[in-house]
Amino acid sequence: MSETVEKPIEELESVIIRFAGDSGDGMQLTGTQFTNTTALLGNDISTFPDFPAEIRAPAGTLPGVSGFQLNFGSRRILTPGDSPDVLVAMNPAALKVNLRDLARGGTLIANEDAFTAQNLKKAGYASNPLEDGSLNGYQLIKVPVTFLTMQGLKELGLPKSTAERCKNFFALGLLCWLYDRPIEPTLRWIEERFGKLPEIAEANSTAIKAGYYFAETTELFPKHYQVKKAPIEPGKYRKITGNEAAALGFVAASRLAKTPLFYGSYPITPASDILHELARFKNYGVKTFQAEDEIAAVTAVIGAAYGGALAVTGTSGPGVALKSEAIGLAVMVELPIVIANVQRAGPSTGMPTKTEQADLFQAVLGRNSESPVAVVAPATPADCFAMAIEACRIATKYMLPVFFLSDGFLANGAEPWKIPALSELPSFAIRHASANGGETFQPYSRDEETLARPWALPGTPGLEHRIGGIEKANLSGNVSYDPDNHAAMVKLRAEKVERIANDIPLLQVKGQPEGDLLVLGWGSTYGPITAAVEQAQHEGLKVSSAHLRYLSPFPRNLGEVLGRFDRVLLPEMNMGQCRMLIRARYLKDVVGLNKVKGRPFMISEILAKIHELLEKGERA
Amino acid sequence: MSETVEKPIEELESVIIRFAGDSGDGMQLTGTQFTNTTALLGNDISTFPDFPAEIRAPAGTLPGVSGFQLNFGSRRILTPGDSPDVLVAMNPAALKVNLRDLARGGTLIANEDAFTAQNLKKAGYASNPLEDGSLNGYQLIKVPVTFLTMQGLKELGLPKSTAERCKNFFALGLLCWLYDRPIEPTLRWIEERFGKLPEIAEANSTAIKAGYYFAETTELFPKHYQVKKAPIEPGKYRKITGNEAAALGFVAASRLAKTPLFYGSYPITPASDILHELARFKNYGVKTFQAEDEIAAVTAVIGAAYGGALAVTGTSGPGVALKSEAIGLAVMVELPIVIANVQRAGPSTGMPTKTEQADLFQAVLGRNSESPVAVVAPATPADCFAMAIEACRIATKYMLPVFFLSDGFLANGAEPWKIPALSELPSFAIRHASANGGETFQPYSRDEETLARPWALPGTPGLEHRIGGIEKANLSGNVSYDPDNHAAMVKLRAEKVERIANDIPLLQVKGQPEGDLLVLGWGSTYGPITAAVEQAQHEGLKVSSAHLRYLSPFPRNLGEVLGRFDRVLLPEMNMGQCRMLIRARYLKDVVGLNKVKGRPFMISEILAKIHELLEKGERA
Amino acid sequence: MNESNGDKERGQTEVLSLTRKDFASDQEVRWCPGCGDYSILAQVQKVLPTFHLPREKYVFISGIGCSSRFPYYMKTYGFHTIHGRAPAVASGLKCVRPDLSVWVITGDGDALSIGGNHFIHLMRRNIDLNVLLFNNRIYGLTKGQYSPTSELGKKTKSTPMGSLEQPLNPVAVALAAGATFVARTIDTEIKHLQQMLERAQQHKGTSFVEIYQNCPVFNDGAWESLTDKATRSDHVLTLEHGKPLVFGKENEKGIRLHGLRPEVVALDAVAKDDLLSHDEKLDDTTLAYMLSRFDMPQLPVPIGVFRAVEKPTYENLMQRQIDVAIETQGEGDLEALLHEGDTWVVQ
Amino acid sequence: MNESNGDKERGQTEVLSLTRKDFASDQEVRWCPGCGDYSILAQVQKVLPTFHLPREKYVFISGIGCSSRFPYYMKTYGFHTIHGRAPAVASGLKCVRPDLSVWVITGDGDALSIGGNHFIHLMRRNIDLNVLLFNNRIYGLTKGQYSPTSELGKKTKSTPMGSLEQPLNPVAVALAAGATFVARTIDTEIKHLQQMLERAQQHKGTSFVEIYQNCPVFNDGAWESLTDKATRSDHVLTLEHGKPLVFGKENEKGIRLHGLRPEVVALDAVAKDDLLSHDEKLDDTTLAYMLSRFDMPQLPVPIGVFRAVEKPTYENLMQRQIDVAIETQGEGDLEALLHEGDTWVVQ
Ligand SMILES: Cc1ncc(C[n+]2csc(CCOP(=O)(O)OP(=O)(O)O)c2C)c(N)n1
Ligand SMILES: Cc1ncc(C[n+]2csc(CCOP(=O)(O)OP(=O)(O)O)c2C)c(N)n1
Ligand code: SF4
Ligand code: SF4
Ligand SMILES: [Mg+2]
Ligand SMILES: [Mg+2]
Repeated sequence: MSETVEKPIEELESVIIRFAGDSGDGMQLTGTQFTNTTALLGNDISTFPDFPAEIRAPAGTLPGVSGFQLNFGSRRILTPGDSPDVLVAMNPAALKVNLRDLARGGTLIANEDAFTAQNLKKAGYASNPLEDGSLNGYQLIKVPVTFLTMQGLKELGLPKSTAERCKNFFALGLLCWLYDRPIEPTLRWIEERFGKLPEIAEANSTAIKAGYYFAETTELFPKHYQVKKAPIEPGKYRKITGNEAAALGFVAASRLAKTPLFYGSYPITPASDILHELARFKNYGVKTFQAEDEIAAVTAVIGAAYGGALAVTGTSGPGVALKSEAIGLAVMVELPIVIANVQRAGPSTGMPTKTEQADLFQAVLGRNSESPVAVVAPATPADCFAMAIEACRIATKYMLPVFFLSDGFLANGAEPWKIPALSELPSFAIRHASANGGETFQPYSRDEETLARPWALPGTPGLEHRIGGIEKANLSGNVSYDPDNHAAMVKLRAEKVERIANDIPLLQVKGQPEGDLLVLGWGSTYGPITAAVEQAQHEGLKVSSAHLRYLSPFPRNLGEVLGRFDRVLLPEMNMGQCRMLIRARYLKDVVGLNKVKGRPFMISEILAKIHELLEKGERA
Repeated sequence: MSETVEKPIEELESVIIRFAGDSGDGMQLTGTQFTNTTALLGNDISTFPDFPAEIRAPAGTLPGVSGFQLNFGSRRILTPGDSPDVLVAMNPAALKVNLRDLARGGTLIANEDAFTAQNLKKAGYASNPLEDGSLNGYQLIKVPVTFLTMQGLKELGLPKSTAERCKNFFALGLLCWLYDRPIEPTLRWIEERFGKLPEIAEANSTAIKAGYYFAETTELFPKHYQVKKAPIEPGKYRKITGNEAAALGFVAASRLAKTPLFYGSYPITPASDILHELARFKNYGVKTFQAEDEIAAVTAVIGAAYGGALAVTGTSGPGVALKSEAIGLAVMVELPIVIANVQRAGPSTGMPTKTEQADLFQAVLGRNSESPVAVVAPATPADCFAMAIEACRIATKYMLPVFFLSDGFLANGAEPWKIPALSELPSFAIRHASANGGETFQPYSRDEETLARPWALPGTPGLEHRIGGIEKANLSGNVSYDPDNHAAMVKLRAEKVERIANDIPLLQVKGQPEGDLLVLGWGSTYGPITAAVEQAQHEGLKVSSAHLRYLSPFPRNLGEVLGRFDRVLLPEMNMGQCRMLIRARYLKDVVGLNKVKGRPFMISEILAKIHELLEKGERA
Repeated sequence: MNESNGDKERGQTEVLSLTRKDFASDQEVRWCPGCGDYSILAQVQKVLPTFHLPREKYVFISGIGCSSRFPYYMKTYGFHTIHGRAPAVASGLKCVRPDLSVWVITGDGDALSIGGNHFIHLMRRNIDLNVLLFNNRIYGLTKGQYSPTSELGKKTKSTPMGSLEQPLNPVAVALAAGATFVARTIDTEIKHLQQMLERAQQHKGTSFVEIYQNCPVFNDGAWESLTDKATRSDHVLTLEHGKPLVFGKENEKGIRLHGLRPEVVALDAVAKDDLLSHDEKLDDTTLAYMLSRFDMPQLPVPIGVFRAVEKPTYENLMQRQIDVAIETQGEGDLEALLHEGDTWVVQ
Repeated sequence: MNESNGDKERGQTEVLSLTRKDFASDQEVRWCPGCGDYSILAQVQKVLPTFHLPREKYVFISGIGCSSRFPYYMKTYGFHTIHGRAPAVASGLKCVRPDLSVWVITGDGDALSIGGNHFIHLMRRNIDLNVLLFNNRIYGLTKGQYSPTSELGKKTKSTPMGSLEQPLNPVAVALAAGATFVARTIDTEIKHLQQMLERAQQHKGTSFVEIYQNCPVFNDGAWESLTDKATRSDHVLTLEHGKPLVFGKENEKGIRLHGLRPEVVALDAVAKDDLLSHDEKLDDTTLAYMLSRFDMPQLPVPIGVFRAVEKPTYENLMQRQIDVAIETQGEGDLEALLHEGDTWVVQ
């Protein structure tokens, strides 16, 4: 592809690019294609899209800006990156919204054609930032993207609007050259995707090529960059988002358990995509049920669990609130259900498209009376696969509701996923009770190890029994108002959850097993915490990290691990919910680092706190 | 009334009587009448009814048993009593259910006519306990109540079933003589109540007299007892249950605030009586709204608050679960609502007629995201009046949702209430925003002291504004997805709750201000804790008590008080919910005493724990 | 709540010979004396054996209310869920277990107050469930507040000066929501009640049966004019498919349509052919809807089947999509699924 | 979201002279280009000034959905609540503030899916609210799942092989639940939409207006056959009180009743007197219900007022009980209340 004189190429360890434009500009597509190409090159990657709240806010306005950030490198990449090295701004609004994140001195590639008086006004600019010197601190590269795209497509004789809509491919081509990525994968993709619309296919192919060649030729880009393969574990990979991984995990669990999956849900951002994904898997026997509301979703799921299905419901925080009463019923009747909560920023409707991890209290404690459940939380997008399976395994083994706490950051973020061999997946057999020659069936008898009651399915001869939300007599399951029975049952239900601790991995410490400071995390903070701690360790600080993927019960050794460190820092995207649970239980003065901005932690934020704590205390 | 030779009379300091019979036997009425008479005599009292779960379980069966316990004395009475001194059992089922509570050596008055073969069988007795010697440990007094009642009424020529139904009045007469209570108040009551049914009135009057004279005459009762007036604070008193007091409190708050009361509710045990009470107060301008479900109840209440009403919703635990999402909305739009939760035993449907205080987590933490609210909890039935007013005062002053956490024990329990003078009631003026000459109205501007936003009512010219569940920009109230604004608002909402601590009483310690052991309580455990600690102090132990009526925020001095004691014991009718909140916040190793039996604590249970702790530790 | 399971191995003959007693659980029935629920329980226990299904195939699912205690008394599978949600629980069950005969037991408060949303959506989904609504026009279990079917002006504990709302008509709402089978009967009409239960079981799709039920404790006599021997035949109109609408002690009265306005006519004055005839099989629900609105004193109250039309059931459509997907895409293979989409190999 | 309040002291004359612009807030409207919601917003802003009510008397209350963003664009009081609950929030408000003109803005998902229960109960309560349901037969805000009004077999993200449920007919459900005012109109029928808004405002009691609304992004053309110039007049039947049902480009077609079965007839073959006439004032809802079921291709789709009957409103009945209680028992006195019942004095 490089027929002209080669420009010099410089090697980089990692790059963070953010594509930003109007929602109509196709930035998600550009970002995704760039990511796919990058993945195929063997870089490690992490991505995060930033959707606007409106479906289609008026073109050119600030609320209409859509962004996509990608971090890729020849070393391990743990987050989508703190601040972009390169910002591609397709219009003034995109610049306005995103500039504050761009690293000082970073590269800004702007589509200068879009900086019209009207667009500047819509974005609230008094003067044109491309001209007024306000961007002096950055490496500004103005490209007339629209004009060049139209030029490139002139010969195709397309309507103006169609041609113009290809400008994202032009930009993609440009970036491909700049970071030395081949455009062939995208050309192939265009072929597949638009095969039936040859005009569009040709327009897009032409546009990406035009961008590529333009970059190669123009003096605007005196050199380009190379990011070598990352030392990734060998294997077959695919890129996966948290919601995709969760959906796959539930299907996998269903197959592993040889039990059909029933997914009952009411659409809600950012959980709806799990429903959409699962609705595609009908040939896997998956039944999806779009209920009239969240209450119907969770109660239908309870009915399905009663009938013997692997029963999962998915929603976000406000939906969980509505499901609380029914989850209490599942606790009482001891049926296995999984509640996937893709957390978003709240309270109330809050900021639906933004991330947060503030529904931990709701999961652990948000029901009437003593109503214990299990809670797991994936650490990365790909980990949603493993933890979805775990949630199903625990629910069916212990006969209780299990929360799967993902969040908007994991749900929409993507990373490479090493596709596991089927043999690596946990196996879990499901046993259903069957009649046992003459003996009286006791629906509330218990497994000695797990304390689970038998999962006895309607339709099984001889096991006819009644369950319900009124307190049950142990063993017989009859309605009971007996005071001692109630006390015993309350304790049994709690003990059942506690026993799970024997069945989950111990908490692993990364770094020294003891020391000045442990940075503890849970859920989607894994990436930034790990990166920050690795950096601090690199600086020679005596700091370790550990990550909770099980929140109820906690891993058995949590107390002991906490005891081995002088101080414990717990960064959370909430006001200290996990911290409070830990303080109450272990009476350890855990320090919080709390961020509630609808955005994930930056590595630098955590690193700064580590520095602060270790300066105040002793320095390694 | 005493024409015959006076039998000897013995003085007692206090007596605990339990009336028990079939739900059809009128035991609640008997208990209530005895209580009223006792109150008029100037004794201190405390009562607690124990309803069956069924509306009318089949006559004579165990689930059909209805009980009413009364503790009265010439000293301060803090609870309905641990174990009855006297059990009145109107049938075998009543005996079976209640005998285990009767104090060893206690008096058992049994209606021997009801101990028929059929009734014995229904209650599961193989032989007649009145005959088989199994009751030897008690002072058994067999009275043919049914026969004697019929005898007494013979001359009235009533149908058999009508006559028989008067037997509770016979029993009441009997007890009146035994404890030297006049029957005149009851005769007056019968007159009023059955004035329009002279036959029934005469039958009941005749029966109570028959019982009284029988007791006076028969040799079954060689002596009777006297319980002198208690040294009660002078004033005018009435007997009141927690639900009655709560209803009165809400009406009083409405009057004090000069703001009409709107009560939206969906019936649920044991909260429905608040709705029933309030529905009677239409001439106080009270509007009650029986909604189609709990969600409609709370959202209608939010609408009413928006319109400027004093807006209260009432329910029990499962209903609160359903209201969680909407309470989050009230948090976000910062409108004042009160959520009265009359807690019952759970989880799920649980044991609806039984008490528990296990919804504290749900109140404080049971919503999606960071959603802080205020929580108050009355300590006694009469305290429901004061705390209902407090809930309204705090909600309207700070513009936020306030939980009022009562429970089944308080709701149905009764005690004498010294009727306050109007001048003793807290005054609280409500201010509504009004237009302010040309200035832009800021619906999210804040009061400097309370951080409350203005309560601006629709209909006010010039204040037109929009609110909603999406995150609000501070000051303007516009929709905002700004990260820093969100963080600021999350903190503001939390800070608003914290500021309430400046506006509520400090925690008072009863007993030494510091020492070996503090017994801390909240809600309805007040009676048994106070009684147990007084007893322990009497025994010379260095133990004090303190009671939390504010759970969110905690009183400002809580940490400091905790610090003054070596150990802190926190008895709760749950598995340690308040304890966890305190441990997390103050890192104090608070010890729990947890009872989840659907029943209040006995004084002895708490006393035993005090002994245990002080024996293990140092003894005063 | 336990059963011995000695009957595990029973064959078809035994199934055929089940009796009413085989459907009674060991739990003591705990409704108030005289409660209409007893009769409904008895009729259900009587008709089930006639369906020749083994006991384990039945599931009774209820919400909360006096009526909702029903499952405890049936020696079948039973699930006493939470208030208002039985239709949704049953829907989930039936979606995954089309082999079971699933019955929803609910009250007027349970189905139409807190459960109103699930009720209308169940009707339009047409899942093959049998829904029995015990309508006593009151909240029994919570001791007597007015319900959505209580008459306007009803005085109860929560409405001492009378309620303020027009009652909901369960049959009309079910029809408007698209129910394929709708019937009404009365607790005391033993034979008719049995017939309606049979019809409900025969119907494939959601079968909704409203049962007028007396609550002697909190709303005694709510349906008295329909059950009292003296007035019954003048007040009750029994619907029969294809038959003209006649009623009265000697079937001496009939219903004629005047435009869209129904009127009572004396049969001696009018030919039978001029009477309105019932047709439960109409796709258009106008007639059924009109009948559902008949009320005293102008018109007699209809009981019987208002509508019975066959439509595909939700659970069958659901299964059909799965079958088609498997036919066209092949039975899903987990390995293939995991490797779906763009992949790359790192050596 | 702020208003200057300079207009606090304005008098009646000023009220009379409000214009459309006075009802537009300073917030940028953020629906997709071409969304039918724009037209509805415009018509509301146009008709409000004609009611001669000052701006502060209006409250717009919505749930969640694209349509529910409506209140932000109105320079009146507004409350964007939570999904499905606007009817209940509005009910609470109207109970305590009968002086306000309260409008509920909702979508097909908001009103009929999650909010279905509040919807039917609002209809039977007859609280004086105006409910505008923007029916685009899709979930817009959550990006295109099928809704309760979507046609059977609808392919969406959540139903790639087609949805399995019969759609709900909002007008039929409202009628069955007892609504006193029910109308239907179309986003593009500007004049008709305005008329319906006026009628809704005039009606005392719950006014329900279903508005067919196009969502060009996720369900474009859902109502095309009713809005397309070429087909419109053959597919839309405009209801007018007291007038026979006629339609067609030259009003050349009418509806005649055959027993209970409506049929389309050519007007040249049939006398106008033989046609079915519309009557929105009937207490019996059978006619209105029948009309609500008219659908293509057999019958034209009616727009206009299906029903408009006066009944006491809930909030008035509520207030009347309070007035009566005060009349008979005297205005409540807190002192007396506290001292109610048995009391005793301790010296
Ligand atoms: C969430 C919730 N809210 C309220 C209740 C209280 N509750 C139980 S049954 C019932 C109404 C019962 O009425 P209905 O359905 O007519 O049944 P009936 O008792 O008359 O048979 C109510 C309000 C509850 N159990 N759960
Ligand atoms: C409790 C809850 N569940 C789900 C959602 C997600 N949600 C928001 S709007 C909506 C449906 C919108 O459809 P509709 O009411 O038809 O409005 P439209 O967007 O089409 O105008 C859903 C499912 C939510 N906000 N809250
Ligand atoms: S309260 Fe009424 S409905 Fe309930 S069991 Fe008693 S009689 Fe039956
Ligand atoms: S998604 Fe549809 S309904 Fe929503 S704003 Fe866009 S066009 Fe309108
Ligand atoms: Mg009922
Ligand atoms: Mg819609």
